[in-house]
Amino acid sequence: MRLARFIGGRLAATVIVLLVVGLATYAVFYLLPTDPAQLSCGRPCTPQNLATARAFMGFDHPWIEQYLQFIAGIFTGRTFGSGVTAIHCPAPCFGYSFQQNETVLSLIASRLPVTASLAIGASIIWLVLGVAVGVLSALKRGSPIDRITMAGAVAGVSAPAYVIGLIAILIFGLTLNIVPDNGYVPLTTSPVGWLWHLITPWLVLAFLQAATYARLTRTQMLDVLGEDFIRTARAKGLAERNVVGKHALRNVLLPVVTVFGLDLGSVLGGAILTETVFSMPGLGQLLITAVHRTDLPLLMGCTLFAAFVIVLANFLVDLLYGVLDPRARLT
Amino acid sequence: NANPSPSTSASNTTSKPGGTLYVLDDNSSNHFDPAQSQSLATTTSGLVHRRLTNWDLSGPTATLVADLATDTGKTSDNGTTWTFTLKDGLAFSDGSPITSADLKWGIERTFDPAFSQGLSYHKTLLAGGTTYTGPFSGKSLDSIETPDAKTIVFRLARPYGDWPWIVSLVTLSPVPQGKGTNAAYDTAPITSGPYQVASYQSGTQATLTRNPHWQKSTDSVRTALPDKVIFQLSQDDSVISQRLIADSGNDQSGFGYSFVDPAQLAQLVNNPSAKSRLVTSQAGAVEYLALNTQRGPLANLAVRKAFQYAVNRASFQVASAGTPALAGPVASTLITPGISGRQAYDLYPTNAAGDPAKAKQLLAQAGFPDGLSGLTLLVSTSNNGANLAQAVAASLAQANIKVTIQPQDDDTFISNVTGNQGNYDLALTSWQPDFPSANANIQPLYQSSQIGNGGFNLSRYSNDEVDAMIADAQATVDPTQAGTKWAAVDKRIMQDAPIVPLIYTRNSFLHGSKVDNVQVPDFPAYPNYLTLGISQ
Amino acid sequence: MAAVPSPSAPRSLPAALVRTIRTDRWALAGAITVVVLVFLAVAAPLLAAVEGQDPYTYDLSVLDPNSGLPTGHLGGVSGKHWFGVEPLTGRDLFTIVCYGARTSFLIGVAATIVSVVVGALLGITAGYLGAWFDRGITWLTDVLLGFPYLVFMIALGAIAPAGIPRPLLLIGVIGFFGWPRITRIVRSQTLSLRGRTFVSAARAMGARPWQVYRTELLPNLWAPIIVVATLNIPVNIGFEAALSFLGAGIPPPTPSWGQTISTASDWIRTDPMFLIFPGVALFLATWSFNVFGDGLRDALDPRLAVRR
Amino acid sequence: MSEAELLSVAGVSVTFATDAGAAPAAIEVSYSIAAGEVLAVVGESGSGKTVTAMSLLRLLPPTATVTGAAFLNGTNLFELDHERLREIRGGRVGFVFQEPMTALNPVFTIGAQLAEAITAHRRVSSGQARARAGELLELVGLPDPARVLRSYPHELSGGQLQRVVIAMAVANEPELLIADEPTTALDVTVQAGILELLRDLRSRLGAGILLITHDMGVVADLADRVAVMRAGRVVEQGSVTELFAHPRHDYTRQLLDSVISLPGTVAPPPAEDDPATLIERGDQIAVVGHPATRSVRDDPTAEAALRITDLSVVYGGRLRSFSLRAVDRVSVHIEPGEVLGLVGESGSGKTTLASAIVGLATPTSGLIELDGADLPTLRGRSRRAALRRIGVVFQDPGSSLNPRASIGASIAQPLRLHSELRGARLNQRVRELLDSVALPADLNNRFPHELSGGQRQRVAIARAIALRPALLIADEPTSALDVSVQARVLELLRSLQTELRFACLFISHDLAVIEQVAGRVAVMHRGHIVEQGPADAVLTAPLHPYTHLLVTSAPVADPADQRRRRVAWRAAELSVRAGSAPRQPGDQ
Ligand SMILES: Nc1ncnc2c1ncn2[C@@H]1O[C@H](COP(=O)(O)OP(=O)(O)OP(=O)(O)O)[C@@H](O)[C@H]1O
Ligand SMILES: Nc1ncnc2c1ncn2[C@@H]1O[C@H](COP(=O)(O)OP(=O)(O)OP(=O)(O)O)[C@@H](O)[C@H]1O
Ligand SMILES: [Mg+2]
Ligand SMILES: [Mg+2]
Repeated sequence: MRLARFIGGRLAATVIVLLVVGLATYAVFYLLPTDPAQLSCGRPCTPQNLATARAFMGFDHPWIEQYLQFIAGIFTGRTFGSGVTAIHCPAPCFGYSFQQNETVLSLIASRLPVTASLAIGASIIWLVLGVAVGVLSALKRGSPIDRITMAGAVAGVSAPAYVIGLIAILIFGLTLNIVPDNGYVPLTTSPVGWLWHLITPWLVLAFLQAATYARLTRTQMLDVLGEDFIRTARAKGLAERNVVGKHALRNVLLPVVTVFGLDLGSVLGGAILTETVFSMPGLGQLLITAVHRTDLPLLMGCTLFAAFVIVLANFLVDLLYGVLDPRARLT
Repeated sequence: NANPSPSTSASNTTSKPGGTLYVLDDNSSNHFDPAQSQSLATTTSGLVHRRLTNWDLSGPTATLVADLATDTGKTSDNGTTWTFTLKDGLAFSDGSPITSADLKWGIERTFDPAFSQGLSYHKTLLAGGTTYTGPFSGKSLDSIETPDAKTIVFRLARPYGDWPWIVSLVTLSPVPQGKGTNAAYDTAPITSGPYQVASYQSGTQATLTRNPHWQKSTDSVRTALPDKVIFQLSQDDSVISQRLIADSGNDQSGFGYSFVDPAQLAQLVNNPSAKSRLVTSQAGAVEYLALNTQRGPLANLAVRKAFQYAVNRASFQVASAGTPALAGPVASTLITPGISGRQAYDLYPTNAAGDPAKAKQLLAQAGFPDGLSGLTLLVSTSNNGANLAQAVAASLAQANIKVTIQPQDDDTFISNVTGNQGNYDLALTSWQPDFPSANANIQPLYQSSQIGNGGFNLSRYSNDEVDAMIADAQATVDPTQAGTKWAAVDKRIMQDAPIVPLIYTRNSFLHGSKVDNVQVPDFPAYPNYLTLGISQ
Repeated sequence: MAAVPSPSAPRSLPAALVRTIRTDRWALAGAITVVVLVFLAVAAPLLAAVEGQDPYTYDLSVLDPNSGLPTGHLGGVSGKHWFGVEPLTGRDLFTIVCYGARTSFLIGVAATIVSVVVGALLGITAGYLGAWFDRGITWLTDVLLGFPYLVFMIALGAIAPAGIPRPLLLIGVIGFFGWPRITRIVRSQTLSLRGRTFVSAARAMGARPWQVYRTELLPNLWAPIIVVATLNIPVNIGFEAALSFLGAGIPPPTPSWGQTISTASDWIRTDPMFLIFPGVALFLATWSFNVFGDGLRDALDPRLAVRR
Repeated sequence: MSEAELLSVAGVSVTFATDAGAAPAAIEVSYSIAAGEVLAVVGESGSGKTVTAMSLLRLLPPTATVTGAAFLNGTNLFELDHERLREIRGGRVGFVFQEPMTALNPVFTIGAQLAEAITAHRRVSSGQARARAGELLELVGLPDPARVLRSYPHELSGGQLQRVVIAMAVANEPELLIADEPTTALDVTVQAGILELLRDLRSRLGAGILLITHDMGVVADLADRVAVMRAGRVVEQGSVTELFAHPRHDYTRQLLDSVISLPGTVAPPPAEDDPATLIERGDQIAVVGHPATRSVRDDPTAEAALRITDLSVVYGGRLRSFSLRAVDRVSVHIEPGEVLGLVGESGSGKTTLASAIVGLATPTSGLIELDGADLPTLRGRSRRAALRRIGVVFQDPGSSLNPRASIGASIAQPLRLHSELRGARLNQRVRELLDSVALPADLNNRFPHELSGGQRQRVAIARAIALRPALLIADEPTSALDVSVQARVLELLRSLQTELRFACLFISHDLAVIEQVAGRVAVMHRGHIVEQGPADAVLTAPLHPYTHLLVTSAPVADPADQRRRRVAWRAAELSVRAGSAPRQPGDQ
């Protein structure tokens, strides 16, 4: 059946995407002048130490070979070193971070909830907010509301995320003292605390992202509102709320959900700045650490995971097209 | 007292034991496995691990004191064989007694590639160390002898006067024999210090609680006042500062792990309360501009001398902390203040603002009447290096020396400057010695063996005479003798002007109102965790 | 009346531009702002000369000796320094902003153009042709979106041959990583257009694909394209700043808005003006492009073409 | 205005702001409808019928300025607040839009949109609403309502959509029904059914009906009074008999004169019930059995311009929905210079057949040969070359024009694509074309949405003939044209015909028009061609029952005569219905 084949094809493609991204990561990484072994060599670093460290971490093979080992590891698991001190990384092994002394998989698993909480919460806010504002300014085209929301949106995109976050902390966290100024509490430990810690990051992230949605919705809305079927909807005696909120909106959503897929995907891969400012131990921070400490295995893990989420999001969006607009059905 | 800084007043209020100390840390993880730790003897790891010797930072210069050992070590043969004896009544956090065998094991363990990230000065010094690969394969390192449970003897490959300093490094802490086989040890070590790791979530928080088996009586360096120490990990620098300035809730008994950056310092100027909780060292690591002595014009001594005058240290001070008072004094020596044996001198006297005219003139004499151009200046983007580099570049421009700045990600920078090509002209960086000896200040940076291969001889300075002097000084056991020798090396090197010393960087730290006795000595220019207290 | 489209041509972009300027006050304001900013950039040396400053020389005399902050109010705004000076260095902020405009405009706009052109073309093609081509493009976008560009940039900073001028490199790189997003947006819209009768009609008339793009699809895609394009500019400017922090950006001391802003971010408490001047400049740039984009969009939309 | 009046329109004027300045569309229009009365508004295409009607419910775009007053039971519609207006829209006043194909939201199913029309005015569960929607579809005579409810607009035929729109308008049994060209896309049998429905609405509920139409037959059939519009003004009003008998205004006269209709008498089909055989009479040939299960054979001559052999088009079903044979093993051909009229039931596959020829629907089997070359298999240059020689008028002119291209541009498009004409000479040609379809040159810069239905349709025609095609495919090209303009267009076609000798596939529901233009006629029913032969033969002496039904159902433009025909038709219709269980077009 058509749909099944479509999905199958996409999944296959996804796997290839991941393979390629992984390969790219390795390749790029070896373009860097940095030597990961150097960092776990200690100071002062004698050539012998360097050599042993390199061998132990498995960096002594050509990178393409290492990549293959990495792939193999996913299915067979891996062991680094030998004897009692050997480090085991059970299948599926996405590498082992020698600097964090933990398997990449467990690291990512431990950070995912944070980023997920952040991303999902924020994305809902920015979607609703953005679209609502967009619709509003479309209906009130040229009015002060339109101009103001536009200015707001522009501020959102052009303001440096870091500053917004800092200001938010200064105001809500330190001055008014109504929300915690940083950190993260797992939902399981305390739902209230979870919400409380996330509320500011959510709003900040949403503010930074909402612009695209507001502007896209607005412009598309203006297009659709002129269509004949809107007239029909009115002639049916539908309340304006339904005419706009249902008939028009549905015709606007295609590009909007597309952007949503892209943004959600990338934020789920790690909202670096927000996580840093609010010191939330999420994937973004993990990634940054990996980059700054040239922790290749961790880098691999983070990159692959991010890629996976993005591809997945895009895929779901593509499936959604058909639902939103039968003419755009891809299957 | 070393630092007449606001905090010393606080240090006088003798604070009682108890309370929880919060460390606001911008790192995302901590190493508690001694073998993997590179931290200073007096910071994080110092709270959980003890070594044979330790540092006393209360004086103007750091001095060596006994910790687990009864004394700071004896050598029978001018520094090749060193013998230490353990105190009585020492115990690990698991209750087992600390024996010389545990110490041996702990040190041997550092040779295993799985745990080789820590400081490794000892690996080349101990006889047979270069080929030894750790105890887990069953082999032991014969150059460490434990005639009895209390005595430990080290045989070195060559005479080395600073060995007592080496054994003060966190890496050489005891580990119960046979323990610490796997990575888990990093987050749940068996400790000898006053604290043990109660819980550790990477990226979030590490909690230290008291080690019931540690006895104050056996420990002269640690006051161990707080009941609990909590490291809040991966915090954002500016946020840390803002929290400490706000000084509310737990932050009152917290302090910032990392330097307060210029912007925040400026914020403190008219905030007396916060200002009173800022501690600034009197000196610190030397910030310097390395001149690649193997590149074009820079190979020419006269040119290098010209640099000494060209640089405007005043604007550098401002660029690094807004005011000289916070930035640190102008530097002229290689050995930093706070290290015994240092002799102050200045071979190239000039005022802080530099002397472009003289620089030009020197360049002209050196055969570059219309200055230099196209020099590359490497700098790490971390710790606003790029801005500092701009200050330097701007002042050099005054003397017709045109440089192009190449800011690089920290790792890239390190591997470029410590790599073998050395395709750069200038590099801007600073050096924090690993232990308070002139040796650690000079040898890693100027011995010809340290060029490339990950060595930190950034100016690629190679001078046999100097190498010889260094070897001789290292072999000297008597501290004062050694001191004078090192001072001589210092001067000798500066005659060749391989670097331009800029400032002895002062580090500033903020702390909450309840944190007592925050001392930031000249060396190491970090708060001494071991003596911090919380006022109830 | 130039505003009215020539008889047998679709409402063309140039015509629309003229019309926008004429009819839409706000769009006009936007256009003027753009012009002013561009003037700032182009005439930077001139303006600097007029003010008698340059963005490079340090001047400690205008700094407060016990904080490094600018002396005087509003970050040291004065006849000598119109926007005040930079803390810690005493460099003139006005000239920094002017010269910064050069870098940032060049990179922000040029990179945007690159990614919009590439993105729109591939997006339309993928959406319209569908089938294997669409699958190919989708796959490619997925790869690029998942690409570890953070490391890539560092690597770039470390190994980029000095031969290539940095701005060019940045435009290329930023533009390159920018297109997949635009492609996906344009594609999504094309997918629903593809099924419309007038597109089929064109096909039935024997129009080549590119003719369909030009006359049928593109005119109906301007609206979203304009939006994403205008919103892309500040993002790219910020991107440049991020890159320079990874060592892959425009090397200092060459000023750029992005870098100035990210430095100034730390000073938000102590010297807000340091952030506000370049910040407002960036805001204005974005804003102007957006309002102008809106005006353009309206001018291109026959249904709204006539103002009420 | 007297209290009896249900609706009274008092001096309504509508002016549009366009690029070229203000364009008056309706000027001082006044008419009124009493309860239970049908007012037919006829008149020139572009004369303001639709605009006036829309202004009543305030449905015009913001570029329109409306003056005057319109009273519904004494309340002025122009002064109502939004909530009250909302109640009236779709509740007390139903509206059937002229162009059904653009009137429905492409992203919602028919079911959803119908149900919504009900729930907007009644407190009913969504279940009940859907059930009611089903009934409504039955009411408007749509086969297999279940499928239609599930379908999206683009999956339905023009006539099916039109019936959906009608169902939507009558959903809440309105007091006033405004029906703008409600039957243009319907074959006469279905049309007759719809007219029945309207009549019932009037008699049962005493609803008033404002009927805008070009079909004088329909007027004669349904209307009590008639208003004639021209150039934005009402030029004449009167009772239907009155006006048909002695038209006063000469435009009215001209209108009535240009009315064409079939020759009166129709011979009944011969009784024959062996489905295996074909009945032949001269060139006329038909299948036996109703509903038919196969198509008649086709014996093309050598130099046929277009030859279609055993063509089938199957619309693949979406998830869980069955596939549908819209065209089932059909064979036809068209000689050069010949016009083949294609008539048949709404939804029988005419448009599908047409779109298969121009490659918009992919044939599942069969050949489509243009001068010997099989179109679907052609690629690239040769394909474009072939298409260059085909002109198409789509059934739905509205959506076949690029909303962002000016009329001029749309007409110029084929010329730009396939000719060297540019600049002034191009504009010149465009003007000629506009003129040839009786459109003023100043529409050149307008955009599609700024035109009337008929004007759009003529634009589509102009575009189709721009390149003097060798094959013209015209799908309902005159459905929205008033008889006088229609006459001109047919004249145009005929002249081009003689001049260029192009072949033409002429799809229409208006048998009279077919009779005028077509040499041969093919009759489609549920995906099959059930009969074909010389036009006059087929239309006067049909061989297939469906054809017969078709011919007898066609209304004539004479009130009295039409009343008689209606009675006859009812009888015939019943008999046929009895003969055929309602069955989905060729699903197997
Ligand atoms: N939105 C608009 N803007 C400008 N002019 C318009 C607009 N809509 C309609 N017109 C013009 O108003 C006039 C009346 O249009 P209307 O649709 O009422 O004609 P009509 O009588 O319905 O013709 P037809 O029988 O062809 O549908 C036409 O000349 C048309 O060009
Ligand atoms: N895209 C589609 N998907 C599924 N079914 C379709 C599609 N298009 C048309 N159909 C169905 O195919 C049948 C034939 O449609 P077609 O448009 O050819 O009818 P038609 O003869 O043109 O009718 P009308 O005279 O009303 O225009 C109809 O039942 C219609 O519902
Ligand atoms: Mg009309
Ligand atoms: Mg049709």
